[in-house]
Amino acid sequence: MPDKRIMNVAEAIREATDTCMERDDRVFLMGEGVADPAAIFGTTRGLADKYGANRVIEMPVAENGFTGVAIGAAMMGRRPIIIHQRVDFSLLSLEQLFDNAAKTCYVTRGQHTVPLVVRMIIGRGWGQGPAHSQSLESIFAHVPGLKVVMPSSPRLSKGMMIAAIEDPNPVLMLEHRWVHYVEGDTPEGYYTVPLEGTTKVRDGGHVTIVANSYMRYEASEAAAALAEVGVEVDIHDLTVLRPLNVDAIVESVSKTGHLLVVDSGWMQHGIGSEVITRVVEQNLTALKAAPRRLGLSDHPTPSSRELAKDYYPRAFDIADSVADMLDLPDDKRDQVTTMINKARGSLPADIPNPAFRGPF
Amino acid sequence: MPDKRIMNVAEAIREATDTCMERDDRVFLMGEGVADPAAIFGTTRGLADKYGANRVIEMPVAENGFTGVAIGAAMMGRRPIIIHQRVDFSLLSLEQLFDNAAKTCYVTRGQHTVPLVVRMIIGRGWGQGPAHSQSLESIFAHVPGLKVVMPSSPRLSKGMMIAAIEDPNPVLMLEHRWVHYVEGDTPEGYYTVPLEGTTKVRDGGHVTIVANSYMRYEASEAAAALAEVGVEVDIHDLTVLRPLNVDAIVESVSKTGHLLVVDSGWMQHGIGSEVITRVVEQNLTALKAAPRRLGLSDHPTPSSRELAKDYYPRAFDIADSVADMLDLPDDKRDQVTTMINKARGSLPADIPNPAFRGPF
Amino acid sequence: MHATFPASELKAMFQSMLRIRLIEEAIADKYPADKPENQKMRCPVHLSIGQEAVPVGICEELRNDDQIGLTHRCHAPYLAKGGDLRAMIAEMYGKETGCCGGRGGSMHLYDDAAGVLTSLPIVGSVIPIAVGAALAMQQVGSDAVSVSFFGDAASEEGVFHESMNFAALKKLPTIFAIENNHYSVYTSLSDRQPDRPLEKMAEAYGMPAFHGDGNDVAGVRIAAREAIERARTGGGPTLMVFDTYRWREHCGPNYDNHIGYRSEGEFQHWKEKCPVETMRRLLKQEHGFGDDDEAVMVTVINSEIEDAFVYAENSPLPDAETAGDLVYA
Amino acid sequence: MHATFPASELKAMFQSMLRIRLIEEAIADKYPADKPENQKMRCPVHLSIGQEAVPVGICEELRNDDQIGLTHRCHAPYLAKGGDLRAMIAEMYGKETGCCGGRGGSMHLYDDAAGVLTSLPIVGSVIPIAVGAALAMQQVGSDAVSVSFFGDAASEEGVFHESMNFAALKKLPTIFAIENNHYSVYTSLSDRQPDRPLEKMAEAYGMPAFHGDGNDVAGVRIAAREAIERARTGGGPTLMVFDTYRWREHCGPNYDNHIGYRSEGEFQHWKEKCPVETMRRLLKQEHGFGDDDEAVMVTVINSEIEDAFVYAENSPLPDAETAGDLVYA
Ligand SMILES: Cc1ncc(C[n+]2csc(CCOP(=O)(O)OP(=O)(O)O)c2C)c(N)n1
Ligand SMILES: Cc1ncc(C[n+]2csc(CCOP(=O)(O)OP(=O)(O)O)c2C)c(N)n1
Ligand SMILES: [Mg+2]
Ligand SMILES: [Mg+2]
Repeated sequence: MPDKRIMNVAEAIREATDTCMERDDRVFLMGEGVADPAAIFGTTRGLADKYGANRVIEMPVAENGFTGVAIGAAMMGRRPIIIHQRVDFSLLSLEQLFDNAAKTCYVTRGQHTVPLVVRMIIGRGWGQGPAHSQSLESIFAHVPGLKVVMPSSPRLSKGMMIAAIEDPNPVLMLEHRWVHYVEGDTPEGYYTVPLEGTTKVRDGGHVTIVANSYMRYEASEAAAALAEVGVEVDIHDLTVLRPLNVDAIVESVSKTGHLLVVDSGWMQHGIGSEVITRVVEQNLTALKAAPRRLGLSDHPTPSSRELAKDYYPRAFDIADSVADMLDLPDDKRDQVTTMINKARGSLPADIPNPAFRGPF
Repeated sequence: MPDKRIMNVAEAIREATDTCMERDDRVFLMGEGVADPAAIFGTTRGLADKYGANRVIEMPVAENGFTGVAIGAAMMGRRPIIIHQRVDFSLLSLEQLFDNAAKTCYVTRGQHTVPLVVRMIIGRGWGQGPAHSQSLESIFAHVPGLKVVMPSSPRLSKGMMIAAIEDPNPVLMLEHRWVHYVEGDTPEGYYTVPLEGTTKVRDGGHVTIVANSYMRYEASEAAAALAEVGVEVDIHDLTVLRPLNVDAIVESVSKTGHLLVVDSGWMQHGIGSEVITRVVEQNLTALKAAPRRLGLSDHPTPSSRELAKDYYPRAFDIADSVADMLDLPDDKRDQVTTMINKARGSLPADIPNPAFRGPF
Repeated sequence: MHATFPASELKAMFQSMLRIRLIEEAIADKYPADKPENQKMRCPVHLSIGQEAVPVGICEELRNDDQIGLTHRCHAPYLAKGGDLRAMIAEMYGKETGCCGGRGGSMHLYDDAAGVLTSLPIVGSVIPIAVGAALAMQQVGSDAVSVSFFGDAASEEGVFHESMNFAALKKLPTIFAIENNHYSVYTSLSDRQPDRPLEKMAEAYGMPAFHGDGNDVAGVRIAAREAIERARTGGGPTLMVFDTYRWREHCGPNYDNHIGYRSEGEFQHWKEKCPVETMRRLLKQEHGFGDDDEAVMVTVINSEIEDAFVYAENSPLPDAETAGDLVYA
Repeated sequence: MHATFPASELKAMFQSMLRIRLIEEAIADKYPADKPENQKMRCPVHLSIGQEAVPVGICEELRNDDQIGLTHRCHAPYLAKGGDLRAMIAEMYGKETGCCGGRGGSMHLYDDAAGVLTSLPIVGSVIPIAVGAALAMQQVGSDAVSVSFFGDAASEEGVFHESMNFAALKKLPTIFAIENNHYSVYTSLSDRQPDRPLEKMAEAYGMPAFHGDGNDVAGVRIAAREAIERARTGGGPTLMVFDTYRWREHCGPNYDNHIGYRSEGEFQHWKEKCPVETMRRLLKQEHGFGDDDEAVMVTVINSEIEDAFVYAENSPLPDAETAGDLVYA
């Protein structure tokens, strides 16, 4: 077996971009900070030097305008990649995305396409506060004509980023800021991961958990602890929100009879409601108990670490929900909580891992 | 019994606005066309003459900017009402709405409020095409801090409009263009309808239908036809999408065991998925068959009447879904279809009623 | 007057304007019906009658590979740039043979062969799209240019300013062409913008600007030539503002001076400047263009129009089964 | 020089700038920690060190009922307008006693008593909010004014232009104050905007504009006085552009000239224009302001700072149970 190539998600995205820019000179980057020393959390590091200012274009702070510019260039056959350091900034550009990016292929019956990638980073922690921490994936996934992906590991991120760049359609890629820190084995060179379906990341027969983006890791923490008390969890990482394919989830629920969806965004009209609805539409009788969902508390993100404590679903909450569904006895619940606590160490909830340096 | 006061929804909204402007001189209107001869489909008719250009303010075509202006004025204690002739235009203003309108009360712990009303009209029919016919209610309803309402009758529209204007929170009111034509008895003078809960519009024990806005009328057409073959439908008009209260729906489903949700927007992350999920979370076992949803086909709105034919859920589709859920025999299905056809007459699907004059 | 253009060119401009006028008058004639359900063009139409000189003057200077981006009021520039008439009329009829196969309606015209990149009905939305097309041209090293045509109200949208800033910064080969017809639907310019020349907006970016008579097709063309030449040779963008007037209602086939948002007098004042009539007079007075010459021209145009409507009427509606196709490429 | 202001006023301006400087230096000192989890201010901070003259010069001319709207870089104008120091520091500590009870963090400062309407971290977002406040003032017949403070990059957002157009159209009592520190994070102005004076953007709306030295607090104040007077008396809005420089990193407490986006030389060039130092020199050379006078001033300020940090540290964190309260009024 060859050596592992360990890198984090930020590096994997960088490598994917580099790979595509090398292979296809129509690919270019644009955004605020793409060529600056911070290089979008390292994800564009070195690319400005390597490809020059014409392909790594520092943009004025004008999100609606430059999204339109990218769409226009894409319609002319270029392959732009836009980056927003926070998904929140894209709120200024939704008219362009929902109308011109999403509908051009349809309106022209495929004569014009918009091969655009929009990378958007979801902020979390460190007191970012209400306008720098939203997780708006379900809003994008509402709109036919857009593709929406949320890769969670280096391997997936690199492969899906390459697939996104090569896709003739507009692909919105949401990257959770804490996922950027996640390390893992990453294949070398060119490869793609299809922009469809879910990714199974843990196998178990008692409960099906569907989680997106960073929530996958909270779910895995919970699952590891639950396993200690004999509860085996199937975890499906919802990497592609549109086009949405829930086949593997439905199959899993047919086996487990229990479904929990853990959303990185707000719950009303979120991932949870969509996945649960599809499952009950397709196989209502498989459910042995009411399905559940977790997500952000139904209020804006508070800045203070104390207020944010219970705002995000954490391994504890996930384990609790599973315990409720399976009616686990108190001693097992306690055991699970202890396990999770041990695994996490004493790190506060607003910091992803010990390597983290604020403020971003 | 006093005489009925019959008016249509457009007139009811006008009357509500007039009532509030008379009672409270902080209330003012702003938007493109509020003071023009078309008067926003008649909904602002006469108000510019009565209250003057300082309270019925014609705006430049700059939706993001004037939404911010309204929010700023609202924070200073004024009571602005914004109007967009198409909900699509509001896409330019989502940053202001999602961040500043939705979060100010929260961030300031109630010290600042944003008593703003945003009226947005959903286009349909007459070939309006992809960018003038979106129905984006579930996107707004995703965001805590906003209230989202969709009144469907003159009585509800007037009462909810007055309640919205008096509400200290930002209230987004989506008006379906075809609902503007709906006539009904409307109370005189000042009254409010609370911005919470659903409105039951038909009573029946076999199936629960939840429909929003114009879909209520398609559902009612279907229900009338279904009644002829002995199927009794409970119809709940989802007039308030946020804060969402599904108590009456859950109760109805406990009785009927069957749930169909008819959405005026796209289905992924739409009304249907949210309502179905809440119902199964709260009372899974009540369901005798898989719940269903209807909504726009998962593509942009085509302009051509032929292509738009099957795009919108219609009474036929609703009746079909009910028939499927209840496993109705073919003869009864045929009877229902015949009934609906008879009731509708020969009007094409892109025209709301014989009084309609295009192009708007 | 206009010594720059030989008679043949003047005639070509006249022909183009007249053709657009007659086409739009034909649309206006055929648009209404006794009952809505009998109506055949069942989509909004925004006519440019009275505004023909700007698109014609500019498009006469454009090459096929130059791209134009349009708004809801797109018929005239689409035609001036060489957009297919049949495909346009068929699109209004919602037919399979329309340029969008009926999916877009009158506000989404495009024609790849003619360099009509797109038309977009959201005010201001097309402006950055055209700038993006110019960026693409610059990136591939082409000397083609892009032009966005839009109205006075579109200049109120922030995205116009964002687009100007970026185009000026990168010296992109693009032209912002404002057809200032002084109204946004029923609202006059003076109710929406402070009183100062619109072209001042270009100075905000150090961008060259031009302001001219939108009824003088030759003047438009001379100015466009200069701006296009500058764009082609790396001199960057230009803002062009042309004063003009929409004769009929904002959306639809009728006149609407009686409803009170503008006066019959104002309309008559502008109608006297009719770009088609002005050019007709010039041709007849100074270039020996006779009534019979015009009659021949009209005959040709009318038969083309007749053909397009017959084509549209006879074309099939798209198959409802295909309504969900090609949401994705 | 600056004969307009008596020594007492100059001292007041100096005191206000010095106070802001010392407060922000204290934040910068206390912000870092050995380990992130030990850090007490766990939110982004955007310091105005080097930029104090603009907010002080303007706010000295404002009344209590005048409203200011701010961005992410809000500490200095918040303080200059009289915002509560304790509530600001406590907010950075995420405490219950913060102006937002910890909900907003450093980018959401406001203080009703002082007329600090709001601070908003989305670039450009506050500009129409401040215009809306001015509309409210005009509607109620008050002669109060609003001022939006924002950076050079915010002028690239379309909403700025939409806001200027509306304010100019309605002659609203508002001032657009650009603190041009020549950077957006690490990107220089010249990479984002064409080379022309920023104040040209006002001419696009026929709006009076002023461009001045953002390190000359007295000059800022004189210009502000004129603009505010115009606004109060129905003369409408003004755009004011001030050249200045951010000494430390965009976000955070450190210097970052070494990382390559700007040069140490450029920094030194601007540092020499330090608004605090310039005023200190003037006071000492021409107004008999002694080292001991300054020492007294510093002592007072430092004890206020000390008090505010102790207050913040000793204040309780908000109760996690209340995190969901008051989403709606
Ligand atoms: C963003 C947006 N706001 C409002 C509208 C509604 N609308 C359609 S055309 C129009 C008038 C535009 O005026 P102008 O740009 O001057 O073009 P004209 O119609 O005069 O040619 C308006 C307000 C829209 N389509 N998009
Ligand atoms: C709409 C939006 N885009 C991007 C950002 C990220 N951002 C935060 S501050 C900043 C720089 C703003 O520069 P400027 O307006 O000049 O203010 P300065 O920081 O220099 O004071 C940027 C780009 C944001 N907060 N909002
Ligand atoms: Mg116009
Ligand atoms: Mg700056």
